Amino acid sequence: MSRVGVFVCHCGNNIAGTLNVEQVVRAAGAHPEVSFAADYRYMCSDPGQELIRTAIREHQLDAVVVAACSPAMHEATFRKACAAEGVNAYRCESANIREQASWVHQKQPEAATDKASDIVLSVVEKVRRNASLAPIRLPLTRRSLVIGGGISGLTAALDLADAGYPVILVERSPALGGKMRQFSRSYLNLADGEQLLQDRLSRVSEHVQIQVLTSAEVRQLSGYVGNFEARVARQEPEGEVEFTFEVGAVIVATGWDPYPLERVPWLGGGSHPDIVDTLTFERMLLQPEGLRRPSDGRVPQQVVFVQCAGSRDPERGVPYCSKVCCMVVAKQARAYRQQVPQGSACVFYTDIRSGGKGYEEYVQQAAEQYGVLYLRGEVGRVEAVDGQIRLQGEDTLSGLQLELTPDLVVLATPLLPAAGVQELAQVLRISADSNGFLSEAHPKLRPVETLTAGVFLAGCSQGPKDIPESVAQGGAAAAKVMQLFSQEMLLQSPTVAVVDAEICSGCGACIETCPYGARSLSRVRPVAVVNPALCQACGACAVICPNKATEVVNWDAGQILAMVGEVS
Amino acid sequence: MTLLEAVEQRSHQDLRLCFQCHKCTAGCPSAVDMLFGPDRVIRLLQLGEDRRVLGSPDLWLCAGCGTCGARCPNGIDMAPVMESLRAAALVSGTRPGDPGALAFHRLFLGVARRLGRSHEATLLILYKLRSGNLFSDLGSGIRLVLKGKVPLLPHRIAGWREVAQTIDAYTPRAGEPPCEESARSKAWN
Amino acid sequence: MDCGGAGMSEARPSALVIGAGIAGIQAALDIANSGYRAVLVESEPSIGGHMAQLSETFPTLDCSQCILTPRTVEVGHHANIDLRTYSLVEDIRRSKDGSAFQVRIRRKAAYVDWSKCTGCGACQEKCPFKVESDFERGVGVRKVIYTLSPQAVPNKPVIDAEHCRYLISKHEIESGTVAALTKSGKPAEPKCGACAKFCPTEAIDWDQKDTYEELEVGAIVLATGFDLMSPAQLGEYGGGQLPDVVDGLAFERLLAASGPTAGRVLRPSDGQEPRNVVFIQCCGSRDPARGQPHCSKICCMYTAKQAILYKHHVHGGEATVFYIDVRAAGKGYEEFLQRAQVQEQVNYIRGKVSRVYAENGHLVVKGADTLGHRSVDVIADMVVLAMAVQPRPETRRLAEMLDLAIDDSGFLCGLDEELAPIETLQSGVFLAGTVQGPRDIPESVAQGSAAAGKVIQRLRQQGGEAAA
Amino acid sequence: MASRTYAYFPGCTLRSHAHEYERQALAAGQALGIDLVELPEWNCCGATFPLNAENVMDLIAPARVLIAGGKAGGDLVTLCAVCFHVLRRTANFLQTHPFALERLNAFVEEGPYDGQLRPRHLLEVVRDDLGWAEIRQRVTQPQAGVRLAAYYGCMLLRPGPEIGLDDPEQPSVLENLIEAVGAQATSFSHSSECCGSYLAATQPGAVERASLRVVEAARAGGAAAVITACPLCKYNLEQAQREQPEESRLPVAYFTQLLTIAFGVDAPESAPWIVGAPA
Repeated sequence: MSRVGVFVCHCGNNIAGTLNVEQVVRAAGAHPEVSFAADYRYMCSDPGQELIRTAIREHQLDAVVVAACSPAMHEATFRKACAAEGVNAYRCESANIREQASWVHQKQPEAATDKASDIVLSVVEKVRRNASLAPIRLPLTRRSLVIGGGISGLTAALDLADAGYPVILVERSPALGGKMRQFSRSYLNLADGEQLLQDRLSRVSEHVQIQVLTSAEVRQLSGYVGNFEARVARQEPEGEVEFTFEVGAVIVATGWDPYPLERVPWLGGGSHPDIVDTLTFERMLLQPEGLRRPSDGRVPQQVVFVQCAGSRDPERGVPYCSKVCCMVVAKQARAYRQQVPQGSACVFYTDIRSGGKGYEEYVQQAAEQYGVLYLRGEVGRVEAVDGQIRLQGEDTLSGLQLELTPDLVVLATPLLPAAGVQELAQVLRISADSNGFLSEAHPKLRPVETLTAGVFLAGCSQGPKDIPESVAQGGAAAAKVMQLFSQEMLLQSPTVAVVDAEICSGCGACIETCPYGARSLSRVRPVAVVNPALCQACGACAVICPNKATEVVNWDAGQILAMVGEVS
Repeated sequence: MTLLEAVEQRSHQDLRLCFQCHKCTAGCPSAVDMLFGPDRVIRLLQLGEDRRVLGSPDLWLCAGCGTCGARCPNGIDMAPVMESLRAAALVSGTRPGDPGALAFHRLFLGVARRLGRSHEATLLILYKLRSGNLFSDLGSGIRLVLKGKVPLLPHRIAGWREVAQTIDAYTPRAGEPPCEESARSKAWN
Repeated sequence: MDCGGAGMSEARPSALVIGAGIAGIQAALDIANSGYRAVLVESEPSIGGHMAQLSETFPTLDCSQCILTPRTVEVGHHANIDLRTYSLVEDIRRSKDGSAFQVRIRRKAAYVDWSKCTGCGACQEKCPFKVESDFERGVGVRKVIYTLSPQAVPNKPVIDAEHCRYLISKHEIESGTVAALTKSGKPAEPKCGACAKFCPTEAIDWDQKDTYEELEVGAIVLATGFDLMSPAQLGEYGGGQLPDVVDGLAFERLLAASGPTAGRVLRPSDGQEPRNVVFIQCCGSRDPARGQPHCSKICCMYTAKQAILYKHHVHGGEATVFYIDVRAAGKGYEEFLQRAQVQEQVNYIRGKVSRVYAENGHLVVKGADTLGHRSVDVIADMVVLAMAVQPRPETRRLAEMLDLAIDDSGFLCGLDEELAPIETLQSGVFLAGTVQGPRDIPESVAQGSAAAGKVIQRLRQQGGEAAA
Repeated sequence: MASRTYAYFPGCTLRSHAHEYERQALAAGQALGIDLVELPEWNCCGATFPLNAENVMDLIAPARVLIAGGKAGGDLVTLCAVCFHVLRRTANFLQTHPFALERLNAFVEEGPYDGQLRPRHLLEVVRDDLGWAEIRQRVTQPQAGVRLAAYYGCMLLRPGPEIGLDDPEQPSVLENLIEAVGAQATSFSHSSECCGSYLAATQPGAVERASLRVVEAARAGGAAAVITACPLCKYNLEQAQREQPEESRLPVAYFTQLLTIAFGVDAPESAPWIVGAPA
């Protein structure tokens, strides 16, 4: 006989606004093994937790069900509260009556109440059969792998190395520095990208804790958080050489690649040498002899910049905003006016997105002090006719139709995810969004984590970003790794699959079916064994096993049948 | 010097700061009667469409109430801008968007001549001409002035000789480009 | 990652985190989870910052409280975090060798003994006086003894001395403004005291004074966040005069399930559901003449979100947004904006509003459409002003104390705003979140973590081993 | 009651169209112990502030008034909102542009002008030197139940930082004055919208539309009359209504009339808001 406590949360109006909380409490209280049932406005609040703890003491509870939100939210909160009163954390379960009852059945309060009662009672049936468990403790390797040697990867590597943790820095191209290396200058710093990176580059190359592999790619990643094994292939004159590293964490900072000019044909991309993208224009601004246009080496007297050249264009280009172009163009137009004071620069834009520190002021200066003319409107067409560029556009603010014959057109084309990042994502078992950028664990609160423990993101691999954001993300990813490495042992949930070696026939069906590679045949005898660090408790093995030799701890068949029995 | 630059210099307003938010036009009491509205006047100046600006009735519709300047996020007051544009329209000989306004100004000039240059009113009248504004307490137009019903002249006044002598030098002449007009000006410290 | 922290030791190296909004919380948690001690100071009675006021978050429309409370609860129970709420950093001095900081913290008198208080809430229930709540941005009230929200961490109330009947009359008697003896000759007693009468643990402490604490830390994270500019500064929109003209945070409270209207959008003047809401962007932002020169960065997205949520709350309601440029730069943001404009049919009008005034029980919004080249007068039931994000007043004081650079708007400057945005001119002092400039939640969180990384680096270099 | 003495600049309009304004102001001033001493020698203020001032000629008319005011000593007070606007802006300009002041002084005979005068409007004197409590004390005929619209127009308010008479977006001085004499200030959305100003001469149509919007907004607020401090505003608002039958026009009165009637100087039946107001 267990002594179960049931605690029903109102979640303000989220739950109590739809269903009858008292009725759920009464239904739970009627269960013979429920010794105590109560409700409260916010169970996750301090008084809510205190209510649980007091009830455990006063009613000698040995298991707890909190009927509230999804366990993804507050399971940890309630388990900690229980553990503080001596109830094993794994004898505390969340019954999700918010997402699964009140929110989805707002129009049927009575049915929602019945459903919530069923959910609570089925979880009571489960929890009274839950075993008391202790977390699995795993060792870890305090070395990390940083993929990508651009500004965010360099920052992450240096932060980790400065904290005393060794780093393997892998860069696909022959040199470190990433895209920033090609910049003529940044928004606020006058020096070119090469100079701006100099300090970081020399520190990385000299740092005793950093091993750099350029012209190298990550081919395979096996293992799990704290205990990965990475295979890295490096191109050398003699051919490909493969290295294997044991690392505890991975930071993906693969950055971005430019959009091919040929993919914006309506803007003349690829049709004329004087129609270039912003990255090319960066290099042109750095020419030692001064700015010259590619076709004939003359100094361009009229330069037209076209923003959103493929961005914010789901039909012809990409649906997303590339974020950096407004500032890149403002910077380039200013630089052009500085180099060619008699020349004219105009910018076609849809919205000027100068959201960043000092950015608004920077763009206003471009218009005011540098005389850059901003035209709000889309460019209909850019084409080369008899070697002359013709541009048709509109200034929607004045209603004027404009036909220009510029010397040079600079297209602010979209930022694309780095080539090959999809394949890398598969290797790392992380996901990417429909645009090919890597997915973070939560868009608000876990921006540099992925859903794969031990793998982190930084910079443009996750989406277009400017330099300060990329730097901050590099630092944040490094901090996450430091946090991981500061643990003496890794603690892992013990609710994983186990094998009853007496029954297992070693058929291997579960090994085939396990999506996490967590199962293998024992080297000692022909039975399946589970690597608990990899097991995600999905239960696929339990379903496939012909002998019912495998089960997930605290999710065994008896428990599930009891839960179903309670509901039906 | 472009018209934009000339106007900026004369009015001490930085028109290149305008990002076309339209707040001026949204609050302008005369905008309903205007062809463009203050924001597009700036836009057209930015784009070098000088003739369209100088020929528009908008210049003559600005009452100088300062609502735009009070609310503009970039601190641009259109009242002095419109005043510079009126002066520019007059001296450039552009056909004003409101011919009645020009006639009114000419008529006043005639009044001034008739009254005699040394007369104190000359200063006042020329002054009004230059500003392009008229004090309409004169009743519904010039008729009252001509009938002499409204005393334009102040009471008990001392000599204005030194004033009268200098008037000529500062009277705008038709056909003179506005930029030269302002080149003659001196920036106040 | 579960870090079953050991007991606290004073000798363990520690860091000071000033400001317990999401950036400060993230920094403190990352420091604490790496085994170092974090002293988290917050001037409000409880933690969470502005995120605790939000209804839902863009672009996923996650409930803000729901994703925030796991963090606040973790902070409240973390063995490595010393929480100092209702407290201010009074002074910071660097030690002679430069490696550490001497910090003086003042805890404001709360008139409640938190060690006795169980957070039962009886005092708040019994307190007979209500005042306008800053947390509810003027669209809701609170009692004079209050917590910011039912999920507050810590969930201990404070007494607002300025409005407390008992404290006011106690002060009057003590200062002699009121006779010490009553007409019947008895000593005069302060009035009310309902909270003390009903407190089951006798936690009300009328004689509580501000208390001071000195401590030494090895690093400092500044995360003092932002304020919204007051709508009263924009007289042309009737800010501060017209009750149905509110700022963005006030509208968040009206949308929030935990807000004063329990998530129903009701206009403040008469409690009616507004059928037509106008949102005005760049209120005080991008306005060097009368507001702030900078772009506040977050308004475009939260306005799109608020317009969507409003349309979800009020079926058939009309939402109109006046904007200059829509700045939807961030992952999934452009798509979210498209959703607002196309699927949710929010009217976007490019042009700024000149004036808002009341007429016949409605609000007249005098706007303009720069694309259609016409003036637009919208008759609205409610107007929401996206007021400028600006630094909090204490930021300047801290900057002076620590000799840090500030920009024209009053935000703190990074060592290099592009390449070293987290570090400052002072070694051991780091920035996180909106103290440096307007930014959204994921950016603030990333900065909080990055600042924590710098702190951990520094504490490790100083040779302090983290607790296991 | 202690008497206060101020130098007083009437301006042309008060000697033509708006002599009633002057009479009321002097009478109310007497009742309040305000002695307005007319400048011995004065000329027109120039009637517009030159927005593109390029030489001292443009400023000479108002500058002469300032010089005369300086000689008279003490504060210089005006009534006409236009004169006030021109004089205060000229004074500001000369104060902040020493070079212009120098040139001006080299030019005029009766100078020099020290650039320090700050011309004031009578409303400021009433509000700042006397205060509303004193006004309330003087009231013998409280205007209880009378609903009045406070109308500022442009000249008294804008440009806000230069004029500095009141908050340019949410002014209160006229409302306070209305309340001080016991009347009620109505909610008036157009209290600081422009009436069309001196465009009356060249753009009568535009002015009429602008002025009618102001009148209609005052009517919508339930006002029995519009209270103003500007002869030009009064003229425009009245002109705009001239086609309407006399009994349905909304009267426009100077704030000084409110004082003379409330103080019992003028007969109550002379008040346009009682005579002309709808019941």
